[in-house]
Amino acid sequence: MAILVDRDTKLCVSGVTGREGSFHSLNNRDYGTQVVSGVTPGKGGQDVEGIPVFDTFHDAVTETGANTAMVFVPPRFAADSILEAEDAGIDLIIAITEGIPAHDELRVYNHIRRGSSRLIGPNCPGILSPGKANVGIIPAAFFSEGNVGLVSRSGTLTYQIGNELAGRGFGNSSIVGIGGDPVPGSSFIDVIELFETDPETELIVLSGEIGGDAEEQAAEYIGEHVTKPVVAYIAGFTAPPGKTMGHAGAIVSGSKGTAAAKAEALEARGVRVGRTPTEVAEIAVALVTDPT
Amino acid sequence: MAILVDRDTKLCVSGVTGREGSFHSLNNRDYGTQVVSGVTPGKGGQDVEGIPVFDTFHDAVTETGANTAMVFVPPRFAADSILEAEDAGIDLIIAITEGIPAHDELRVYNHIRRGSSRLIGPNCPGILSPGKANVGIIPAAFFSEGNVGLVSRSGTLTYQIGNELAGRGFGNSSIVGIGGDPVPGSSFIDVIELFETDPETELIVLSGEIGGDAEEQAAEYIGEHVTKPVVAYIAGFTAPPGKTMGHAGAIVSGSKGTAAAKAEALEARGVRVGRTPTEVAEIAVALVTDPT
Amino acid sequence: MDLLEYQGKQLFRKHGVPVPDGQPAKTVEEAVAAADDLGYPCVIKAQVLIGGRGKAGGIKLASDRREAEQHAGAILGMDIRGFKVHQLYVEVASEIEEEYYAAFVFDRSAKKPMAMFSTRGGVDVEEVAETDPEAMRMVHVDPLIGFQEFHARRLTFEAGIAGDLIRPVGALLASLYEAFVTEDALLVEVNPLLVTKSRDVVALDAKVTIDASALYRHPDLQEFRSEEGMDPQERMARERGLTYVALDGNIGILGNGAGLVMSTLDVVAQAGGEPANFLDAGGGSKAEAITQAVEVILSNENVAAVLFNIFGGITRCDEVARGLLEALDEIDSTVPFVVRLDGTNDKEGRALLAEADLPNLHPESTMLGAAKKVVELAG
Amino acid sequence: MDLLEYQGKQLFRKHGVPVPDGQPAKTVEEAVAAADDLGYPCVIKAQVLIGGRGKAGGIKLASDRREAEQHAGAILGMDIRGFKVHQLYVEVASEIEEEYYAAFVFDRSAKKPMAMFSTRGGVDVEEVAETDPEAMRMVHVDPLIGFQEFHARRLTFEAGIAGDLIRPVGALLASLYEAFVTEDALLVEVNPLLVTKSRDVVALDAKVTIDASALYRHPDLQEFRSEEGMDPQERMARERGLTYVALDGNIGILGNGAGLVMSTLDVVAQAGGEPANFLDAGGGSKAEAITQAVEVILSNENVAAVLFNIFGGITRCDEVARGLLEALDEIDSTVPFVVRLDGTNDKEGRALLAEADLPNLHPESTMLGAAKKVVELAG
Repeated sequence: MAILVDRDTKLCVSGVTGREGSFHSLNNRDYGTQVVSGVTPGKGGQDVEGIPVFDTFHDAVTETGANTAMVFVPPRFAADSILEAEDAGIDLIIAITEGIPAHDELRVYNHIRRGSSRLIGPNCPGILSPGKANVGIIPAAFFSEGNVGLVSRSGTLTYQIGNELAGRGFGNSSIVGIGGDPVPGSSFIDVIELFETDPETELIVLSGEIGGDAEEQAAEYIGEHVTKPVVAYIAGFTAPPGKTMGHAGAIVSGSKGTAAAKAEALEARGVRVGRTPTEVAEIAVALVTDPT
Repeated sequence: MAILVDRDTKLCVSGVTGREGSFHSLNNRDYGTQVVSGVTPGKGGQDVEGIPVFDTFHDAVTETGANTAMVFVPPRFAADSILEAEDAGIDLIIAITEGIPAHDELRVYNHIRRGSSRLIGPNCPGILSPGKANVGIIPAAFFSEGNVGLVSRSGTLTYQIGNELAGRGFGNSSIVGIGGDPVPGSSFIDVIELFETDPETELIVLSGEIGGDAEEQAAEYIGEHVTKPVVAYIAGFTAPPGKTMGHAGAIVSGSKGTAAAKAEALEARGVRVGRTPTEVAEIAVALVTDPT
Repeated sequence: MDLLEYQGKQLFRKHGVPVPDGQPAKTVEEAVAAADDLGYPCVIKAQVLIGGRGKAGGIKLASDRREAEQHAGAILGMDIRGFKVHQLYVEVASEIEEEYYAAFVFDRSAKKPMAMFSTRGGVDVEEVAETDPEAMRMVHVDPLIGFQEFHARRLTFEAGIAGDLIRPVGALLASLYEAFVTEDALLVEVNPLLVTKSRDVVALDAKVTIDASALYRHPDLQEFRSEEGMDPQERMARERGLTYVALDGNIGILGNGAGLVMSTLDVVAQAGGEPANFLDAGGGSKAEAITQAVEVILSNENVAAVLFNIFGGITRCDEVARGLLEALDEIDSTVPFVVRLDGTNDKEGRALLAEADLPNLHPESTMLGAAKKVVELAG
Repeated sequence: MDLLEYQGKQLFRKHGVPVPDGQPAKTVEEAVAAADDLGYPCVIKAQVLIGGRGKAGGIKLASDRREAEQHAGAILGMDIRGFKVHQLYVEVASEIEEEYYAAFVFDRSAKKPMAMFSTRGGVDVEEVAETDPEAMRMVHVDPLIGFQEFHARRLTFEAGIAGDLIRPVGALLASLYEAFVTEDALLVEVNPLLVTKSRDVVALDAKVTIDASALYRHPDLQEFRSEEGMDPQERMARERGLTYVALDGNIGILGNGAGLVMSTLDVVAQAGGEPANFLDAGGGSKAEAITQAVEVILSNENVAAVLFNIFGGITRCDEVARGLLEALDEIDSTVPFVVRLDGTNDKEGRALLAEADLPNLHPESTMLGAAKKVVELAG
């Protein structure tokens, strides 16, 4: 088993005819993912090396039974594409696009959240379930099947940590990049909840960074609901404090958003926090060798 | 038992200091309803014959534990008041106000429907559970406790039918006016679902009228999900066809919206339809005497 | 509240829906001046709240001033299916390449706005929808997120329009939705939606219905309120804030609440009578409103008997009785009134009527009994 | 993208948020002309993207032309907490009766906009929120239904403002929300929100942050983009579309992806080094972008060694290697480069570097190893 994407994933790619879109669609298909269709308005009827292209998601779903969408269109079109995928009844929407305006993300989030579809991203590297399916831009060659569930706000940092784990013999059940935007469609908590019930996942690794309070919220959730061991990493201990002009943000968050505060919140709930990606892997080894 | 309002109802009335609002609030309290508070912005701290008034629903809920709202404010303010009640965590919102703009109703409906609150109305007479609670403007003196659940789009027609039933010895579990507006917060189906599971209700009476397809939808639902006997009445067999300008409406509804079409849909699902309010009561008697 | 074509187009312009240039005119002189101003050829269009203007000769092409004058003269004052033409619209003539159909309407069933589009416009679209349902594309719009670009793409791609029209038609649909929402319309319909020879997209007609409940926030729309096509009783009733619909029979009907009034019509019809009107006095009517309602009913000379059917909730029966007695006092009519009062303060109301003891007042205790009685009295 | 006060107020005006009359000025002459035009007394305000202007002497009341000239001259060119004053705003002086606080901001935690209001404005509201949390009223707004009248009522009634101010403050909040959404702001903050002696309500200050990702749909806002307060490397980086933040150390850092770069800073710090910058080359960087990034890093004279830490996903390691080699070819620098390449096309990338065989190029195979190496080389 794995979470979110697996052998039953039937992927439809929005922006499949674009340069990056076609490259990664074919890459995902080469990995074994069922890439059943793509959407590019005005290019319906064409195909990308055998992947049929439709004008709308609705046509793509009707004709190819797609249940998962990957959104690869430029930011100007991405919110609309996500909404279209949802309207067409797609269960899981993975938005790779970076730079979607925040108010668009907010509307999309609040709309999707009240329906039955799930959104991962935007501004995320996608999801890899090694040996089963790869949806997105994660370089799959570095990862193999295994029992570590990895969830991360950052793309390349995910690869770094996954790589450190792989170096010590760990494989992954699934690797989920939730994206670094202020309003990710799914949070650490949403993904950790899935790992907790996934029989294949035995260890959960959370990779966070400064800003917001998603890690603090995750810490609380883990303390209350998660029985599996969790190791965390937080990037940005030495990052300079951001220049922010008004005071409203600081008052609302109630959190300093610093790496230290996040690490503290996690450790208070029994989550061990590695100070470097390498240390995360070392903790994972220790936990598996001597689970306490 | 009864549905929606009963002895546990704690009512907060929006517009409690208005002429009609105060009259009916006190009327409802005299009947035995727990009218715990009211809302009129700018009159917080006052009281209406002992009913404390607050500036906001949030204050009223915090201070008096209100779980039900009745909205009695003019149409200009009603949509906002319904949204406020929902935001304050009120479970059941009963909107009496007539003349709320349709686009406001549409937004309110689609918002409320995706949350956990229930809206009855607007443009409805409210809900009476005889012997337990009366929320709204239904003249309670005509009705007594019993086993007929009555749901109606029309206010005064509800009283007429209830009265005919009472004349033949029937009492009511609850009488629910869902209102005659194009976008009622709750449909026949929503209320019939409650009557179906209410142990006190043995017979369901549905009172519809021309326009829309709510009765046709109800007929389908009854055919599939309702085990209790249902009697219906449809007003408007001799009403002149409305003058409508465009064609879009007729194409969209797909239904003629006529009384005959509605009666036919109901009868096709085994619902007996009385041709006059008196006949409804006669059918009810026959059903109870000889339930087939 | 239905708008005339030129009023609808005024709203369209405001929201960026492209329409041909045009000017309203109330006289032949105004029409000719408008035509001169717009240039020839132009189209002279009757402005009435009813369809089928073209077939009835209410839309004419004028290729020069002489024709403009001639057509304007012929159309003004014309009767189109019962509607007299008081108003013209003079519009630049468009060269037609394609005729589409577009509309936004409330779907009461789904409780969402519905967007509609068809490439088979310029004809009776109800028939199109029946005989060729695939030709009418429809998508629901979530009112909380509004009409999105993908909605427009679905409609236009699924309808199979040419690639160069996808964007302009989509933009027109988005503007039309903005008009629909911003102006509190219950319907906006464009038939035909024109593609010109130069591949421009314009709304050649405009059918707009505004939600009367929302007029308070559109002071500019209130001046569009038209009394065209109303009979004298309907106009009187509207002035008094009553809901009145004229019917063909001889029994005046008054009740409180639309459902009860409709039911009363049905019961009277079943008893063999023919109602002369539908009149809903509304909730909480005061004596004065009832008095005015009686005036409206009796101003119809066909009325041979009147039925009052009141079940009081907000409405108090004593107020109704008081209003009725005042009206009869003022009007001095011999038309018989059958009165049934139940509900709030019914005892007081009945007592007032009994006290007045008028020869043409017939109290009844049930709706059915009252219906039978009024049919008998109306003869 | 942060706006200067006068820019924010320009947006406020557009959306109906009341602000005092005022005019921007870039020179003493312009300021005096503006003051003459607005009338005296007026206020001369330094326009800088930093708080605490008043305390720093950047806001002065001028009761006549002489004072206006004097203050404008004194403030222009002033240094306020590291920001040089290039721009003034001359504003009509307001008579202060009350000072409130109002803001809309993204609540990332709840994923909804948050409306904030306090009667304790004109002061450090972060302190207010800490010492007297009840004084800061906050409500979430569902972005799909927007800021409703009830939100405004909650904020104002709960804050306990006087009855006559409920409506004008509520209206100001509604306009402020409109500005927040329509202009794609991440923050709109008014401190103080002024109640004048004549009981008018106006925004006396404006702090607005615009979402840079949304600038494509606000061409009018792009001209507000300011490079004020940026160091030369930051300006160079922005011109090249790179994300660069200057730091105090001597180790140049380049990575792909903000998370990995932050992690690299941490690891270098743990190894005992001090980063000179944060530079995220972004996803999918081409050789040219890498070349430009190297230029930016090396333009900082403090840099004694550079660490490239690349884990390729979209980014291809061979492109990075090519870009780096080109840069070194052009710049002819002796600064040592420690390079760690992993991920997409890493073999090809490493091969290119090996082939070039430059004396100041030090390949490393792990992030930790690379960090240790660069610290060693930087001395």
